[in-house]
Amino acid sequence: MTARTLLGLAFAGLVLIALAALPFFAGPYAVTLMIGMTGYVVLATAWGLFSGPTRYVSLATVAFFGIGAYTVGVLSETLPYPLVLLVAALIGLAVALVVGLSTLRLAGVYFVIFTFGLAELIRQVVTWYEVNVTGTLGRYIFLPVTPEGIYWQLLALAAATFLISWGIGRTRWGLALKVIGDDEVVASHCGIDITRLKLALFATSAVIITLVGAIQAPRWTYIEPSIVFNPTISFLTLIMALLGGADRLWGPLLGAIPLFLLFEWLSANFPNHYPIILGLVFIAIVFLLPKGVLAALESRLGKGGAK
Amino acid sequence: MSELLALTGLTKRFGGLTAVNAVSFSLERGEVVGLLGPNGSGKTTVLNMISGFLPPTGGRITLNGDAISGLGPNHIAKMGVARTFQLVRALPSLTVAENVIAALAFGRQKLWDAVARDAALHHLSAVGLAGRADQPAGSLTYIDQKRMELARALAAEPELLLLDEWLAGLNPTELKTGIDLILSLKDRGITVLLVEHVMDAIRALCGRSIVMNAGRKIADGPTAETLKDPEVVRAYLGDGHV
Amino acid sequence: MFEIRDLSLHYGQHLALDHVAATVGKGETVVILGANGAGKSSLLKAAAGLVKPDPGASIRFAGADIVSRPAHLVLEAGIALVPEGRGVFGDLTVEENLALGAYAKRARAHGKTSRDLVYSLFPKLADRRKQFVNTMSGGEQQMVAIGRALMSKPDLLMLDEPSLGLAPVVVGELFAALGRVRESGLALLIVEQNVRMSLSIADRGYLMEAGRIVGENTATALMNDDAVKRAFLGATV
Amino acid sequence: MLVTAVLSGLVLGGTYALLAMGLTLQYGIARIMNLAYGETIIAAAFLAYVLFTGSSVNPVLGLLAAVPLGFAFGYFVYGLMMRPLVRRARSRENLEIDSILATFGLLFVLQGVMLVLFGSNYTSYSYLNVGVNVLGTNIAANRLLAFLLAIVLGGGLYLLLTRTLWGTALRAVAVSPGSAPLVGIDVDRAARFAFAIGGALAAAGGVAISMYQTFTATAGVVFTMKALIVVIMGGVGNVLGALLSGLMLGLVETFVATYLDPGLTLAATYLIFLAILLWRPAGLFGRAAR
Amino acid sequence: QDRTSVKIGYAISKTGPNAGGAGITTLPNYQLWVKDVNDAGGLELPDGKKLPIEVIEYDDRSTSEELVRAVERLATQDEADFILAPWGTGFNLAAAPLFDRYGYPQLAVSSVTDKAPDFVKRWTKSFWMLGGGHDYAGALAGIIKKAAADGTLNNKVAMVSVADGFGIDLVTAARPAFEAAGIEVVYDKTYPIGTSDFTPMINEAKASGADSFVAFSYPPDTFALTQQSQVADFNPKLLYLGVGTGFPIYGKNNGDNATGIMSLGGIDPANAENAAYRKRHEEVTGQGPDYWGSVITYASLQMLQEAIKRKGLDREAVSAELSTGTFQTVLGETKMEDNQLRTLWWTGQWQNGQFVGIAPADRAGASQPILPRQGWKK
Ligand SMILES: Nc1ncnc2c1ncn2[C@@H]1O[C@H](COP(=O)(O)OP(=O)(O)OP(=O)(O)O)[C@@H](O)[C@H]1O
Ligand SMILES: Nc1ncnc2c1ncn2[C@@H]1O[C@H](COP(=O)(O)OP(=O)(O)OP(=O)(O)O)[C@@H](O)[C@H]1O
Ligand SMILES: [Mg+2]
Ligand SMILES: [Mg+2]
Repeated sequence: MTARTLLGLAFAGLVLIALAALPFFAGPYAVTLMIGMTGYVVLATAWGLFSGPTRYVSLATVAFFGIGAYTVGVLSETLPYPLVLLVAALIGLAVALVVGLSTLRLAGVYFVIFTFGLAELIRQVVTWYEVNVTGTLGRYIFLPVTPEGIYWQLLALAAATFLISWGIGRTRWGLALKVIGDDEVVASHCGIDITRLKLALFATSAVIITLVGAIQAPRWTYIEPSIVFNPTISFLTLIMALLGGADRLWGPLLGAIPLFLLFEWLSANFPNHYPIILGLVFIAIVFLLPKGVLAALESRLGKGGAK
Repeated sequence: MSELLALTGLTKRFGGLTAVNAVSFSLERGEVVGLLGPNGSGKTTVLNMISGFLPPTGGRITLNGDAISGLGPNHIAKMGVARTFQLVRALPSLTVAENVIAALAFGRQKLWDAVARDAALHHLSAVGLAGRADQPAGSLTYIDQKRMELARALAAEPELLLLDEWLAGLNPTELKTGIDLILSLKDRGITVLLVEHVMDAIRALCGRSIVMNAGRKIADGPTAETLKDPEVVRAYLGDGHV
Repeated sequence: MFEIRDLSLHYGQHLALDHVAATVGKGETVVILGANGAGKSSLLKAAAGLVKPDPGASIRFAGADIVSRPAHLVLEAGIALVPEGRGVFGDLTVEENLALGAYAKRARAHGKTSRDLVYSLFPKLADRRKQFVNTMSGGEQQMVAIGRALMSKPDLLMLDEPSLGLAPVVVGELFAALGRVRESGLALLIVEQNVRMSLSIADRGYLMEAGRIVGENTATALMNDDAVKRAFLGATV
Repeated sequence: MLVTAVLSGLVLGGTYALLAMGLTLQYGIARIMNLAYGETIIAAAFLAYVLFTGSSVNPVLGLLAAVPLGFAFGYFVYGLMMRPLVRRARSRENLEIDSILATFGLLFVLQGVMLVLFGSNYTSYSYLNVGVNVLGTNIAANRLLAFLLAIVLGGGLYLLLTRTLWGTALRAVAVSPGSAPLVGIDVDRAARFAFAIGGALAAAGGVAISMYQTFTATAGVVFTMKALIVVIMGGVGNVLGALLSGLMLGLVETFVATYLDPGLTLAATYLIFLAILLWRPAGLFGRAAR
Repeated sequence: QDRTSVKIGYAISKTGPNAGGAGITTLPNYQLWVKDVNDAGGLELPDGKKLPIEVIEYDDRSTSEELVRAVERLATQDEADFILAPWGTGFNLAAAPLFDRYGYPQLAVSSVTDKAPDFVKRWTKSFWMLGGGHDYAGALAGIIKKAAADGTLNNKVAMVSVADGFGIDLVTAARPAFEAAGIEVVYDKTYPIGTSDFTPMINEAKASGADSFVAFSYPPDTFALTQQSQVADFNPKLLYLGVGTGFPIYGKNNGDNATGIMSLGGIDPANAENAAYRKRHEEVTGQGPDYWGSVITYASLQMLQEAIKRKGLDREAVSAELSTGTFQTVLGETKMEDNQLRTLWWTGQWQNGQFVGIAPADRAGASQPILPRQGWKK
C-alpha cells in the first residue's frame, strides 16, 4: 500500500467518524435526512457495484430491498435483531444466487425487464402467500430501534460497501469486470470465469441491498407488499447511479446525494408542481452533464490541472 | 515431437446446416499449420470449437491428451489455448495496455500490478505497438487492433495459438513483418493453427496445411503438395492461381 | 467527374487527412495505395459523407458540391461505399440486404435487374438468399456488402479493402467481376492491399502517406515503380 | 366455460398488445427507451374523456383526433429531445442510458401537467359498455373494439414492416443504424417516424382503454411496465411478437383466473414472462427485427 | 411571543399510486377546511383571538420513507403547531410513532383497522375514526342474514377481495361474520391490485348460485366490476362493492343503474348540515365529497378546530379534549369512544341518487335497505 492510499484511507476514516458524530450535533430532522440519503447512497453504490462495470442494468433492487424489509417484518418478534439481519442477508443471498444463475443468458434490455418482472413476481408471491397461508397482509414492526441506531447501521453498511467496491476496483477482479462489460467473449477467452464472477458480484450487491431494506424497515412500523416492493425504489436507485456515473467508485454517491437533496427540496417547496419541475430539472441535467456528474466534475478538475 | 491437439470426427450443425462435418486432424507440438478453404467452409467454426466458443455437435477434441470439447473458453484458455478473432474484438473502453493485462491477469501466470504492466509493455512492443500502451483501444486502426489482439493472445503464454486471418489486410511490407513475427513464435515453441487466405503467407509459414471445403476436410499434407491437389485448386485457389 | 480538393480531417487533435486532392474520371478505375494508418479509409469515409471534414474542403461530384451532404444524400448522388468491416445488416437476410441496396430513389426502378446482376456475380448469395447475414462466413458477408452497394446503381463505387478475407478463388472472381462492372461505365475508387490485383484492373493510382497524397501515376507506371514495388508489391516472400 | 375463457382472454390480451406495439417501435427502431410511454397513453385517455364528457364526441371519433396528435407529439418529442441525444451518443448503450434518464424526466413533466390539469382523481366514463354476443359469450363492445384495433393495427404494421421496402428500411435502422446511410436511408428521419408512429399507437391504445378502464394522472408507469413486459416477451422491435405475446398474456391471465385462482394472475404473468426469457433469452421472436 | 398565524402541516400522497385515494377523501377536505377557517377570520383561541392558518404541505409521493421524513420535518424543522394525518392505513401507522414522539394528536381518518384499540394504548394521542373490518363485515352479514330470513335472498354469498391491506382486512373479518350469521360463502377469491379484467370472477360468481355478490375492492376495481357485471348480465340481488361506490363520479357514471348498490359508509339524507357541507365542498373544490371518509375527515378537522378553541395551542391539552370532549360537527354531535369514532355508517346504499346509510339500522337517520336491487337497465 502506498502512502497515498493510506492517506486516503485515513481521510475516509475521519469523514466517517464525523458523519457518525452527526446526531450529537444536529437535530432529529438531520438524522432523518441522513437516513434517507445514506440509504440511497448505499443502494446506488451497491447497484453500481454490479451494474456499473458489467453494464447489466438491474431493476431487481426493490426485490432485495423488500425481502430485507419483509424478513424483519416476519421475524422481528421471534428472533433477536442481529439474527434477524443475518437471516435477511442469507435469504437475500439465496435469492440472488438463484436469480443470478437464471439471468446468465440474458443481455441488454432483456435483462433489465427480466429483473423488473422478477421483483414483481416476488411481490406477487409474497402477497399470495400472506393472503392464502397466513391470512393477513400487513405486518407490524415494533422494534426498539432509534433513528440514530438506523442511521449508524446504514453508515456502517455504506462504509463496508465503499470498502468492497474500492477493493474490487484495485484487484484484477475490477479489470475482469470491465472486460466483461466490454465483451464477454473476449473475457472468457482471457480465462475469466464470467459466470462465477458475475454471480459473486450480483450476490454481494444483492446482500447489501437486502440489508438496506432490513435496516430501514423498522422506521415504518407497518409494512405490506405495496409499500416495501414499491418499484420506485428500483428506478430511483438506477437513475441516481447512472446520473452520477455507475462505473466509478464515487459515481453513485455523486448521483444519489444531489438528487436526493433535489427531491427533498422540490417536494418541500413545490408540493404542487413538484413533478413538472423535477422533470424539467432532470432533462436539463441529462443535456448539461452528458457523461454523469462525476465525469463532469473530473473534466472540470482536469482542466484545473489536478486529476 | 509429440501430439498437442487432436480432433476426431468433429461436427457442428447450425439448424439444418452442417458447418463442420466429421473433421479429424492432429497437430504436433511446435508445428505451424495452415487451415485453408473457401469462404464458409467451416474454418472459423473449427477454431471456435477448439477455443470453446462453440460447443461441438459431435466429435472430440483433445489437448495434450485431455478432452477439452465442451469445456468453456475460460477453462480452455487456462489450458494453454489462445486466439485472435476474424473480426477483431478489442475492448474499446479499456486502454491498449489493459487489453493485454486482462489476459495476463487471468491467464496461466496470473500477473498483476507492476509486473503485469511490464509484461504487457513487452508484449506490445513485440507486435509493434510500443508507446501506444495508454491509448484507448478504440482509437487504434483496424490493423493496430489486430496487433493488439495478438499481443493479448501471446500474453496468455499459450501452447497453442489460433490465428483467424490475422494477416489479412496487411500490405506486403507489413505482411513481411507479420510473417517474421509468427516465425518467431514458432521458434519459441508455440504451436500455431493459422486460418489465412493470403497464399504467400501460407507458403512462407506453414510446412503443412489442411484444406476444408463445405465443412469437410479435403486435403491434409505438406503445403506444396496440398496446394497442387486438383480438388483444392478447383474449390479454393481457382484456375488462375498456380 | 469526381474531384476532391483541400480535404483535411481531424479526429480530435489527430490530423488524419492533410489537404488531400484527388480525382476520378468518368468510368475510370483508381486505386489508393498506402501503409496502414495512412488515411485511406478516412478519405473514403469523408467522400461518402460518413465523417465531416474540416471546413474549407471541396468534394465535387457530377458538377455538384457534395461536401456538406449527409451520407444518405451522397449515396443518392451516385457514390456508394463498401466500408471496412462491411457494414451489412446482420439481422436481416441476404435478400433484404440486397433489396435495401436499391433503397435510394435513383435505384428503385432497377431493383430486379441489379439483383440478377449481383446473383450472377455471386451465385452463392442466390443460394443463401434467406439466410441471416450475421450467420454467414466472413467472405460471404463481404459478397453481400459489395452486392448491396452495386444494387444502388452508383456512378462511383468506392471499395475499402474488398478482398479482405476472401478465398483466392473468390478474389479472382471478384476482380474479374469488378473488371466487368467497370466495363459498364462505372467509376471505381479502390483501397486495396492486394496491390497486384487492383493495379491490374486500374487506370491510375495514388500513393498516400501520413494523411497526404505523395504520388500519383498511371497503373502501369506504378506497377513498374521501384519504390512501389518495394513497399507494396514485395517480391520479398 | 372454455370458449368464454378463450374469448375473454383474447380480448384482454388485445388490450395488452395494443398498448405494447407503439413501444416496440419506439424502442426497437428509434432505439429510444421511452419511460414516458405510459404518460402518452394516459394523456390520450384524458383527451378521449374530455371529448366525450365535455363535447360528447364519441371515443371512436376521438381516435381521429388522438392518433394524429399522438403522432405529432412523438414527432415533436423526438425532434426536440431525442435527436440531440442520438447525435451525441457514442454507442447504443450510451443512448439507452441517456434516453432512460431523459424520458424519466419527461415522464414527470407530463404527469405533472396532467395532475395540474385533471387532478389526481380516478377518472372513468362509460362508452359502448354493452355485451356483444360472440359464440355464445357476452363480450363488452368496447373491449372488442380495442381487440379489433389491435389486430388491425398489428397486422397492418407487420405487413408494412416486412412487405414494403420502407418497412425493411425501418428494420435496417433498427439493426444497424450505422450502416443504414450506406444504402441511402435517412436514419434520423426513419427513427423520427418510427417514434412518431409509436406515439400514434400509444394514443390509439389510450383512447381504447379509456372506454373501459379507470385511470389516473399518475397511472402511466403501470402501462409502461406492462407494455415493456409484452415488448420484451415478443422480442424487441417485433410487432408480430408484441401482438402474439400480448394475446398470450391475456389468455394466461384469464385461464389462471378461471381455473386456478384469480390471486395468481399477475404471478402467472410474470412467471410466464420469466420462463419465456429463460427459454429464449431474446424473446419469443427475438432474432430479427420484424 | 406574538403569533400571527397557526402553522398546520400535512404530508399527503399527491403523486404515486395513493394519490387517487388521497385526492378524493383527504386533500380536498384539508383545503376546504383551511379555507372555511381562514374565511371566518382564522382559528379561534380560548381568548377569542383569531389566528389565520398557515399551511405547510408536502407530497409523500406514496412512499413510507418520504412520509416519515416529511412528518419529521413538519415536527422539527417547520415546528408546525398541528399536523394532519396522512392518507391510508399503512401510512397512518408509519407516521404514528412520530406523532407520538413529538406529542402531536393524530386524527387518523382514512385507515380501517381492527387493531385500533391496541394502537390507542401504544400511541395515546392517536385517534382512529373509520372503524375496523369487523364492523363493516358484521353489518353486512346482518343485512344479508335478515334478508335471507325474509326470503328476499338465498343465504349464499360470492365474494372477491383485493389482495391488499384493505381487502384482506375486510375479507378475513367477513368470513367468520358470515359463518356466524349462517351464510354460506360459495365463492371466495382474492385478486391482485391492478387487475383490470374481472370477467372470469364474474362468470364464476354468476354460476355459483349466490344471490349476493360482495367485493372488497379498490376504486378502479369497483368501477370495472360495475361495468363488467352489466356486460355479463350479472344481476345479483344484493351487490356490494368496495371503496369507490361512494365516489360522486360513481353516481354520475352509472346514473340510475347505481340504485341499490351497497358499499361502506353512507350519509343521513336528512342531515341538513351534512347536505350543506356537501354543497360547499363541491363549490369550493370543484368536486363532490365521497360518501364515506370525506365527511368524517371534515368532521375530524372541526373537532380539532373546536378543541383548539377550547384549549388553545397546547397539544397535550388539545389531545385530552379530543379524547373526552363532545363536538358539534357536520356529522351532528360527535364524540370519541376510547379515542375511536364509533358512530359510523357501516353499510350504505344508493337510493334516489344519494348514497345513504342503512346500517346500523338503529342509528338515527338510517334508511331502509332496498332488496332485491333492480336489474341493470340498458
Ligand atoms: N474514429 C477515430 N478516432 C480517432 N482516430 C482515428 C479514428 N479513425 C481513424 N483514426 C486515425 O486516423 C488515421 C488514419 O486512419 P485510416 O483508418 O483512415 O487509415 P487507413 O489508411 O485506412 O489504414 P488501414 O490500412 O489500417 O485501414 C490513423 O492514424 C487512425 O489511428
Ligand atoms: N451462428 C451460426 N448460425 C448459423 N450458421 C452459421 C453460424 N456460424 C457460422 N455459420 C455458417 O457456417 C458456415 C461456416 O462458417 P465459418 O465462419 O466457419 O466459415 P469460414 O470457413 O471461417 O469462412 P471465411 O473464410 O469466409 O471466414 C457458413 O456457411 C456460415 O454461414
Ligand atoms: Mg472465417
Ligand atoms: Mg483502412
